Amino acid sequence: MKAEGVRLITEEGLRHDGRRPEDLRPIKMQVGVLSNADGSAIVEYGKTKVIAAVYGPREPPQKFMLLPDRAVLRVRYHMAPFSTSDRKNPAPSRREIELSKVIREALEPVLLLEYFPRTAIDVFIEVLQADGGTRTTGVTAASLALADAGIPMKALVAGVAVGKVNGVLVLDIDEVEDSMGEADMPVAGAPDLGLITLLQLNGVLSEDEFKRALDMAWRAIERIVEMEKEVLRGKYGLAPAQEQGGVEG
Amino acid sequence: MKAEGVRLITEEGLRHDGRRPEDLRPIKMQVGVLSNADGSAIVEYGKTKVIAAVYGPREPPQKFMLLPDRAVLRVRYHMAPFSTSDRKNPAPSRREIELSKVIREALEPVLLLEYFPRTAIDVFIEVLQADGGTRTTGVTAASLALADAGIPMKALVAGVAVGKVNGVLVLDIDEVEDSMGEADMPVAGAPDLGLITLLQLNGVLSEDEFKRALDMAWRAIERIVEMEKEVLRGKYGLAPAQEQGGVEG
Amino acid sequence: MKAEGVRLITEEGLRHDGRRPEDLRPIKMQVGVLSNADGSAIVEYGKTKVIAAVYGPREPPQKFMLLPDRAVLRVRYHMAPFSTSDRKNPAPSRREIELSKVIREALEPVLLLEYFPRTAIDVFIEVLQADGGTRTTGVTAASLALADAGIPMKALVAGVAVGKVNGVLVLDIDEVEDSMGEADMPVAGAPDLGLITLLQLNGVLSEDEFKRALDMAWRAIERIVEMEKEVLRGKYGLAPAQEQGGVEG
Amino acid sequence: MSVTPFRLPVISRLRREAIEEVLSRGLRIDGVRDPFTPRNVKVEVGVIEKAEGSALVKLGNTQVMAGVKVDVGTPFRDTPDQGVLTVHAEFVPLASPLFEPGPPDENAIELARVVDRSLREVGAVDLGSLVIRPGDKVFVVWVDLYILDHDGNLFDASMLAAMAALLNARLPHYEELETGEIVIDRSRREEPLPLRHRVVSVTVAKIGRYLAVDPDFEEESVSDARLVFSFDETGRIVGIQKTGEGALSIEEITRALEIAKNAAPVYFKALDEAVPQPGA
Amino acid sequence: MSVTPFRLPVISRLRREAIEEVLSRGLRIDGVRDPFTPRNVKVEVGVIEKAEGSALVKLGNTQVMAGVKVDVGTPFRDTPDQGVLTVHAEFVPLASPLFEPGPPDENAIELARVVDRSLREVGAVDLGSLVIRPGDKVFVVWVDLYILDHDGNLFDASMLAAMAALLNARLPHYEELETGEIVIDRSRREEPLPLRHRVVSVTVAKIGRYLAVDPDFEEESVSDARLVFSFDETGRIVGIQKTGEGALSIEEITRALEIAKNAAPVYFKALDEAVPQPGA
Amino acid sequence: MSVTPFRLPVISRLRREAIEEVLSRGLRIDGVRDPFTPRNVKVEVGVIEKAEGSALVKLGNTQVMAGVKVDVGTPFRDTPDQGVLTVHAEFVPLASPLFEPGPPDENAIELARVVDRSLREVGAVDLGSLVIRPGDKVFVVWVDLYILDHDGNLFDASMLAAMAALLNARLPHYEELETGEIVIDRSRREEPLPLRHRVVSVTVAKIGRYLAVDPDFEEESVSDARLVFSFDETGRIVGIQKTGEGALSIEEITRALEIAKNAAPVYFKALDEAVPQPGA
Repeated sequence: MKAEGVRLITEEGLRHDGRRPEDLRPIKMQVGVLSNADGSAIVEYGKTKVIAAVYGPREPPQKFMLLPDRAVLRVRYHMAPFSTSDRKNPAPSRREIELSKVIREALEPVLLLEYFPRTAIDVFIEVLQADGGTRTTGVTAASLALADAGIPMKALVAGVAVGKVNGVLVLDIDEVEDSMGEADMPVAGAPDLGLITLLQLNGVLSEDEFKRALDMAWRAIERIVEMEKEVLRGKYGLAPAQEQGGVEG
Repeated sequence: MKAEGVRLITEEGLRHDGRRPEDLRPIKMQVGVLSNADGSAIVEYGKTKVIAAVYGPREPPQKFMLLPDRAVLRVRYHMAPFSTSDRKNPAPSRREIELSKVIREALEPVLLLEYFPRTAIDVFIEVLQADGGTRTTGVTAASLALADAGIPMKALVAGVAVGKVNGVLVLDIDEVEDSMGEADMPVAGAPDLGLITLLQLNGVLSEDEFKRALDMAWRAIERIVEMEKEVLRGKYGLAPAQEQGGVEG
Repeated sequence: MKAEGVRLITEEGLRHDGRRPEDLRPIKMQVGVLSNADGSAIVEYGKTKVIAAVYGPREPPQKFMLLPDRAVLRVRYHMAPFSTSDRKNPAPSRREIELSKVIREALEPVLLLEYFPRTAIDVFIEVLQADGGTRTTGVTAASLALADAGIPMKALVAGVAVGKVNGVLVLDIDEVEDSMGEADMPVAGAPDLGLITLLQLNGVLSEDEFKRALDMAWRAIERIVEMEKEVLRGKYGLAPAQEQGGVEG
Repeated sequence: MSVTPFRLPVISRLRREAIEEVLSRGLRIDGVRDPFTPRNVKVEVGVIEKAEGSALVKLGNTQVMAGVKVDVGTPFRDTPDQGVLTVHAEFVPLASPLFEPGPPDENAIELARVVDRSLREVGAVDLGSLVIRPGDKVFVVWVDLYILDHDGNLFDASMLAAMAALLNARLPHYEELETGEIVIDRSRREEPLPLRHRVVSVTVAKIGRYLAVDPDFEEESVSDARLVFSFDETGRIVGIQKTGEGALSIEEITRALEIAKNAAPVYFKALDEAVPQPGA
Repeated sequence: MSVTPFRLPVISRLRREAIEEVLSRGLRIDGVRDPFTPRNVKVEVGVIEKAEGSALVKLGNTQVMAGVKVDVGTPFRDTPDQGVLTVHAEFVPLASPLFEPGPPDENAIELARVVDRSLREVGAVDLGSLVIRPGDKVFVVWVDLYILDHDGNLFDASMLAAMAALLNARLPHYEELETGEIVIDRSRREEPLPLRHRVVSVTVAKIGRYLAVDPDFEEESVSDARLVFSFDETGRIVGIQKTGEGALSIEEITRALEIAKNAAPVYFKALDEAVPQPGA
Repeated sequence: MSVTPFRLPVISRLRREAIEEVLSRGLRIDGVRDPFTPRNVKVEVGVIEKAEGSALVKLGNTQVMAGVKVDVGTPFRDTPDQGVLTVHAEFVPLASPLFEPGPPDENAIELARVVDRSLREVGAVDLGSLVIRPGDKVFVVWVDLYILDHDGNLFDASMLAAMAALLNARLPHYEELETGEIVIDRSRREEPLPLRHRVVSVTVAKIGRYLAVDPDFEEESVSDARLVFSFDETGRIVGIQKTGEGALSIEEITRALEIAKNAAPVYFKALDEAVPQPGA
């Protein structure tokens, strides 16, 4: 249940940080940022900053979890203790356990896991700074890191959250909007496949609002996947998205 | 050390719930109550309500614990968080760990485990409501669930606790009598084998009291095992014991 | 950071327990004190009392940790709950985990682990009473227990701590000196090999002080290893070191 | 760390084809249902007298028990004027050969959190009226979900059990001692727990090209993904969770929502029968 | 979850036959004892100066150390006018090749709980006199059992060690600061811990058709079951635990009680020698 | 329990010979360095705005991030007039194929404790000035080390990151409510965290007969042992840790200290460039 008394949308229809409802925050992406990992990426949505690394296909220490006909995907979403206002205890919280599952299930549909039976592909996502949208930023970072690691994928995925603030649907909500708003709907998808791979709703929406929010998320995901492609084209250099920074992102 | 000032036996020699010292609480038994388990039973001694399920013989996930010449018996006694007055933390307590062992050792003597080498037989006991005598009710439920699962047994077992309240030995004590009384002696046995399989004493008894209490328990166990047999005869229907309910037990 | 206001050295240059700076506490050693262990020893430095047991070479329960070309050494340093002023929680603390590693690395250099591939040699160290210098007393006890178990060793090791108290370097500090002093430097070594196998500094020393402290420790280690040899010569009887007790130790 | 779970063995491929085949004819593998109808559902409340509220839900062969315990505790620092609601789920090993003893795994945690959010976001429990002394003492409400028999669709059964147990719950009597300590007397049950909404969840599974409400265990095992929609009594969506390794198109999501919306009254009816609406 | 433990290998069947054969002749496998006599027992107190009380017990080759630590803490809510007694046992891996490092397993927990109940139920420690400020500050007494060498019958050795360490214990000096805080000074030991009873446990093993007191490790390993009887100094039974996978007839239980009762004075004597009865 | 770690396979013996061979010629395996020179080091502060202080250190390919969080809490009972400093290290699995998810292992714990002691023993953080209400409320300073990329010598990189993050940290604004509660407002950062010393650690590896500063991952893997020396800005030794399975002679230790002392200015310089000395 969210507080509903706070004004987060100005009379001009702008948000507390000056964005219009349908604006993304400035997005930065960089791949190949780590030397040990087979693939890696760091992605920022505004102040939210997430790093992802991929190892594999490889043999995991516990072989009992391997599958005979495909690779297992292992995903860990984890927050650095210093990423939040109050220090986050480094032991995995129930929230992190749920989000690790939700993100794994957002990535599985685009991976060709059947190419690598009896191996594991590991995706490690660390939230370095949390300012709303960490799981969706994490999906985007994981998508880039998987591509950077050369894992065969049917399509790239990206994520973004739509919120409802003071009755208005707004794209890519930050922490203030999330904590004060009426709804937070994280979505991830693969535009090239026409598929939604992650969908959650925390909050209350009418059926009509839900459909509009889903549409809003989908169009943003299309744009973010385009940015991913640009960055991968200019691999290991700074991507145009990052140089431009800004509202366009 | 129990409080000794409270009167729990009336001048007429009746207990706080109207029972005579040698009376059981109303006992209900039902088998085959779950669809997934290989065998199951729900047993009530008054307000104490325990469900038991049996799986196996089967291959457990950790094979290192298997034995070459017999099945291993795995027993878990566990209390539901809502079964007690104050919410029970669902993590296994030291008490639950001890009782799991004690109940396992109460069941082993009647099972023909050597028929199933290199397998596990699992008995899961969940206390749904705790009003005294949960471990002994659990033994009775487990006995029924094992029979329901078709596990070969030398004999049925049943359990009951004898207490000492205001200096009087009383059968099948409930929670009030347990917490206020001077002694609680849980007993389980297999009358058809003439064997006691569980025996504990929490409290203080003279040698003579102990012998009388043991005798009292034994005669009650004989009656409860008869009820078990009745219920199994009318498998999957309501047993006469349940229909009668009541003091007769 | 240590309190520096307390006088722990008298005007005559003596310590709070009457020792001179270069004196050890009375040292007692006894081997073969346990019946189950393959080797065992109990060692006392003043009031600090440590027992060590050795099992192996043997097959550990978890085979994945074995090495094809040598034995693995497994070391646990652990404190009894009653060994300290305030009761020590029996779960391994971060300190105990670090010291287990440091002691393992103090023993590895003298063991001929390559003689026993695919086995484990286990050293269990229990601090029964802690009055300063428990890790170094533990190294000495482990050295004796390893010898008692007949594990082939290149040399015996022994440990001792040097402290700085009121600006003075003092040998074999006890708990009071450790908690009030400016530095605590535990050292272990194998004189017959001319090698230091454990070295830590908690506190502040100048370069010159460090070198003098290291020299002080080395000479004491030589003496303690001699005591070990004496005890082993008189195996299972009381060693001269123990009979003499006292300051010389 | 979340790991791809073990999939059912080859036999289930044949079974999957059978399940899809009957779905293609608008039927279900149980030979009874159509894709839009939940299984028989039965809600019973007050099954555990010692709990402040309790319920047992049978949805086909799936059985979930819920117990509500009420304690006195301190509020969270950022909500000093609200009581505390906690939902916890145990997948006890008697419910399924797939469950092993141990702390809740990712599936149990996801289930509890989805139920928790569906109750919390719409304010189903009026936490504001559970304050005893603002900023200091409030009622703490535990909802414990106990899965007793797992034949699929734990989400819908658990949400129903949680809601029914909450509707069944009464606050215990409490007294404030002179020392300021709050003492509760569980033998005296007073006001019902203050609730503002009734919430149900409806799960729709995607199996190949087909959608089907309230999947049983077999259907769930071969499904690509499931969408869990939570609704309040006015039809608002108060929670969504996509779960499972597959993906859905926007068009499939819209259709699933339609199916869920149409099936919700079945659950509301079972709830209302067990705990009649006040004034009904 | 409790799991059937690994049984000793085939060789022990021969050994078992040997053990039973000597028992049939009224002897023990050690060539020294009869079935009714415990092994040599030695109790030493004050072995750990830093503990408020301590003892080392040797029962044959079995060695158990016990330490008593006393803290100041808060009473349990349901016993505001009583101190707190906690018994904890560690099966440290140096004691046996069967012990692995880790938290206490079911055997260590059972041992600690049996010792705890035998002390608690008869009121061996006078908890009522351990109150500093009723409902607020009481003495908390920790009894830590440390198994150093396991050659069978840990119950009797541990009970003796716990009792001896409690008899050896003295309460630390404490002062109440102006702030109300209680500060203890362990360097000043004052009153002995207030005790009302001396308790010992006597274990009788059933091996085939025979009963034998104080089994050593080998006897224990081949035994069907064991009965642990706890007695106070007046001969009352203050605790019983049947342990092990076998069963006993009522007649065997009665005989075991007789054997235990007759062996108890051996332990009481060892205890009294180490800590003489006041006035003795 | 500490267990001999898995050693790198046979291939590393050849590699070890190569590494020793270049060391014998006064060179390093990277073809760039000599034995006495650390890798390129870069210190960046303020990388995490939400933390009260933060730093990212790159030492060759090794990357360590440190974040400082400041809370209000209670002091330890034996130091009522001091704030609390806690150092914690996570070896997150993205940093190395050798790291698995889970609680800190012995290596992470050793690292955190060595950094902690090197800061604590010399009083690098002025804990005495972090008291809000003596004996009751103090600032609690968390230093969290996050290993992002492990190419050897985590000690030096972590110490640098911790020190830089502390130098970057500012205390949050706090207010005392009428109730006595202390409320902090992280959006208002005020005084810098009070520091009294700058500390760096310098690690010297023993590889066969050779010593080399700042080993990379390969060098570390084939090393016999490492010595970590911590220094303050005046050159005093404020901490030492020998780590690794090998041993050193006193002469080697003395030489290693010399090498470390001479390399320390490289790290101090990197630190001073990122966070200039006040008045510099």
